[in-house]
Amino acid sequence: MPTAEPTKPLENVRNSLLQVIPEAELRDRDYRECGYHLEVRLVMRGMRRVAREMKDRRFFLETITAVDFLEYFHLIYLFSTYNEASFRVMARVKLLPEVRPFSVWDIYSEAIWLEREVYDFFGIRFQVHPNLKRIINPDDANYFPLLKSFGKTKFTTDIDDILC
Amino acid sequence: MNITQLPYLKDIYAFLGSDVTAGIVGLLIIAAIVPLNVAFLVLVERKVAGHIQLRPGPMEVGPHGILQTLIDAVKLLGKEMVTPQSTDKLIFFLAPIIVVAPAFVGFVPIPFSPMMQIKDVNVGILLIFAFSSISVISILMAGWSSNNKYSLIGAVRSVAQNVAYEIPLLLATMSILIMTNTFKMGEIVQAQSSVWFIFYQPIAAIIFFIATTAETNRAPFDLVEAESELVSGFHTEYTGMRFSLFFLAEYTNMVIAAAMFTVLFLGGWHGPLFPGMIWFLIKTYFLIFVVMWARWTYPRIRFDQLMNFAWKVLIPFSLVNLLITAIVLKVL
Amino acid sequence: MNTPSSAFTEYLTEILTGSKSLVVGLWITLKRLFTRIVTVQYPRQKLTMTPQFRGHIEAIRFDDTKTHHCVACGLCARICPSHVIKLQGEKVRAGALKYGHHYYIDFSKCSLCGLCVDFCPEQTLKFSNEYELVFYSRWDTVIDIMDRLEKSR
Amino acid sequence: MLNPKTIDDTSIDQRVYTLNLGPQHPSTHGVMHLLVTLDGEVVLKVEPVIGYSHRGHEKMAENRTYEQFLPNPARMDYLSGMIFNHGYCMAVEKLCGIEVPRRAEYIRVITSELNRIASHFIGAMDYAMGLGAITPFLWGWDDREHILDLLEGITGSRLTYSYGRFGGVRNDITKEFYDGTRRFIDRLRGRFWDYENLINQNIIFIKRSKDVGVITKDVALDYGVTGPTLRGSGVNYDVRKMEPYSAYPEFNFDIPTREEGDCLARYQVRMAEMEQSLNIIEQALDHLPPGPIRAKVPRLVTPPKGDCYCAFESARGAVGFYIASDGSRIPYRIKVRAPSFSNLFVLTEICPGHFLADVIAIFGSIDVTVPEIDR
Repeated sequence: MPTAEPTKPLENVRNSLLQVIPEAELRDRDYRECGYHLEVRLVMRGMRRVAREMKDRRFFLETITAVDFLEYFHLIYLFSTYNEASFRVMARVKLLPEVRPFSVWDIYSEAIWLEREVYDFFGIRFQVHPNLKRIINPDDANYFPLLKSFGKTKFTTDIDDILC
Repeated sequence: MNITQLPYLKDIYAFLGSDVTAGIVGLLIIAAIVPLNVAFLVLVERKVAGHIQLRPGPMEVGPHGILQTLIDAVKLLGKEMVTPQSTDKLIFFLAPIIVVAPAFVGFVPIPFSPMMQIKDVNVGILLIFAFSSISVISILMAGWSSNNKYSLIGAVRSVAQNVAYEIPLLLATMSILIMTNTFKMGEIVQAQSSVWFIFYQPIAAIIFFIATTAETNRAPFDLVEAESELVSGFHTEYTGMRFSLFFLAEYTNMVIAAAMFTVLFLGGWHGPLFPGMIWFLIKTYFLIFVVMWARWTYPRIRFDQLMNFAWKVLIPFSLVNLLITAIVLKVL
Repeated sequence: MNTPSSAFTEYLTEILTGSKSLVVGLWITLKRLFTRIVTVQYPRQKLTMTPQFRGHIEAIRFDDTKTHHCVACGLCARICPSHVIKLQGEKVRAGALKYGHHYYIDFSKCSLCGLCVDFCPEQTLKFSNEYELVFYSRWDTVIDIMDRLEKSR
Repeated sequence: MLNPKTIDDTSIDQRVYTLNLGPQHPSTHGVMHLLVTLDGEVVLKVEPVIGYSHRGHEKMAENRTYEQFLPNPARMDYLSGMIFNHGYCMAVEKLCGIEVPRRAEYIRVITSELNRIASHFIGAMDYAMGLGAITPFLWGWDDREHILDLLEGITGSRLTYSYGRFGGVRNDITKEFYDGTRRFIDRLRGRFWDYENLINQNIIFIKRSKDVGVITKDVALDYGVTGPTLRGSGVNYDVRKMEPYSAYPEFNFDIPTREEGDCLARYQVRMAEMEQSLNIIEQALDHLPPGPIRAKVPRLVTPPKGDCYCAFESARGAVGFYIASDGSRIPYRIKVRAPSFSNLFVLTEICPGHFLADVIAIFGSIDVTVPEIDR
């Protein structure tokens, strides 16, 4: 059974990412268990440098999403590639609620709408975004539906509860 | 005492035999038959569409749904005629009237058989062309007065399309006219008693057919009401009987176009066995069937391609055709 | 390739191939015009439902007890994603299992996922083959399937 | 194609107008709203407005167990419900480490591919209808009907199947399904000639589609385009090949690609993919292994703490389920990467300069489903 296990490209990406953002914490992940190969952990900033590096390496931005942990967010960027040696890189940015992350819309045009969606559901306001307004919820909505504080949902406060 | 010798009765007879009477009676007959004919054609269209698309079409009202369009007409008559607030009320009101009137007049010079003709006007062909051009104005009026962007786009398209396609239409007709030297439709048919003109003028016939399809806004040239882009085109805002008047005009124009094609190219009433009237109707309805068949086969053409087709293909070909016809006629 | 003559040939070829494609298209639709229609004239003709068809749920009558086996455990009500199941049962005698008396399902909100059928420990639920479900009121869509079972007797 | 940048800026304010295509419009596939800025019939700007059919699936997921979320994925992309269901089950199985029996994997592949054909029928024929050819659309429905009948025979439902279960599938396939699928494959292979000649060779169709809405590779990368829309631009990216999942590595199939990147290429890719799907189904039916159809899985799955991303290929592109679990029976967060969402916004890049009629064509050729975008 052919596996989607990367060999050389993973090393290259890891090395160049380490050069670009030395403060990042890089972790190899088991693809079969969690579906991505490399996890880049960042705190508050650095997503633009990651995005720039991934764009240069011809990765496409699969999605941007967030997970609410009440005291902070995880802003998640997923990059994948069209090439034969397909593998997936996840950039996970820890974000305090009041912090405004930088938009990557000028690197990936798709991010304009993905970031609008993240804003729409989590209230994360991106800086220098050209058109940061509601996209799916009503324009006059005063709530952010995917926050754990909205509606009746359970929440986890433990930091490593979800991340093994 | 012979009643016919009464002096005033003579006048009455003269009056009854005159053109005026023939015109009035003919128009009354037209006014009675045309809506029924349209109802029939709509049914045929729906049946053709249905069977091409592997479904039976209307089946509920009457056996095989033959009363469906009559019921639809009754329904449309009973509907409220909504005039949206921001329309230009007068023009909005006038447009459906103006679209129907010329369609009716178009029947006047058409020879259904040697006897069945209201008036063999000596400019018969020109009369039909002249009146059919009026429908463009009414479409523009409808589109403009509706104060709806879709309607306006449809109306503007309609004008450009009609202007472009009248030229090859007239040029193709011209090829016939220089062969017959007459505008009278009856005489054109007489001239085809031995050989139909479609065999002399196949290219002109094709051009005429395409151009009339475009003139009557039928698919694949139905950009005016292209429902996948313009919702319903120029009659988006029309409801009830006003809407059905546009419908009536569309189908009546189709009948006139097919009848003209029959007169010009298919030898009118000529044909073996059956009386002339039957032959004329067979030919006309067959052409209408072809138009419907094409509608359910082809995608819609795009606006710039429509214009390119008229100016780059149809007009050059019809010009060349006319030239060749003129030269051949001169040489022979 | 850009000489006038070749451009003219191209122009003519395009017209010819185009016309041919149009004629072929007409031929294909003409063939279909005379093939059999495939639609079913619904109120007069009806299709037979497959045995797997998922209508609303129904209680199965078993031969041994001549009735259903519902013990009113409420597992189906808890697993239902739309919370449309309400059921009631009581113990016939002390120490025995409960017996389901009423089993209401609001069919208008059911998403037909089949989880209740899967989760039923007594396997006394199945899908009905009924598809002509028309009601005058929203409240009519609340069906008591035990009642239906009684009536179907 | 006209270049909107050449239009004189001074007069433009008086000439441009906006047109609301939708949310109620015959060819916007549901409640999609395109705000089009036009100069005459030339498009200057397109802005998709979405959210009309938002139902909050992602929030719903945080309120119910993994099983209870099973009916939801099919309702996101209603045209490829089976594939979404398959993908969601795969994601949870990945999270829990459940091993699926081979027979179940084969059945999932067969049903998913049948569903893909059905979806491509809608996609391709709806594009033809956007161009005004209504007849092929209804013929496509006729062929699709056979697929729905087949799937109804084993799943009991026609659109939102809810057929997959964690660790397998609900029902085993029947003899009727097996024979019916064989017959359907033969029948459909015979029908491609008609579609090819009625639509693909038609001069009007070609004129309407060729060089319309060209998506280059760079634009595709920029917008994260996937699926047939991407493969029409000459990139042979298909999750089924790139990250083989389920039983796909055991089958022999090609990824059809076209280099042109226009509407015609996307249409051709869809039609070619249908043939490839038939190949996959045929191979799967030939080598259908015996055995159980469902692994031994507890009634309510309880995944360990952790997260996983599971990518799979729906009829519209690469879908991904990102599931974060806190070790309970209820997911902490489920994020769906919807391919239509990414594909849709390419419109803003490629539409300007085309005619109004082309917007409909491009929109149809990208083949989005609105509920998937809004979720």
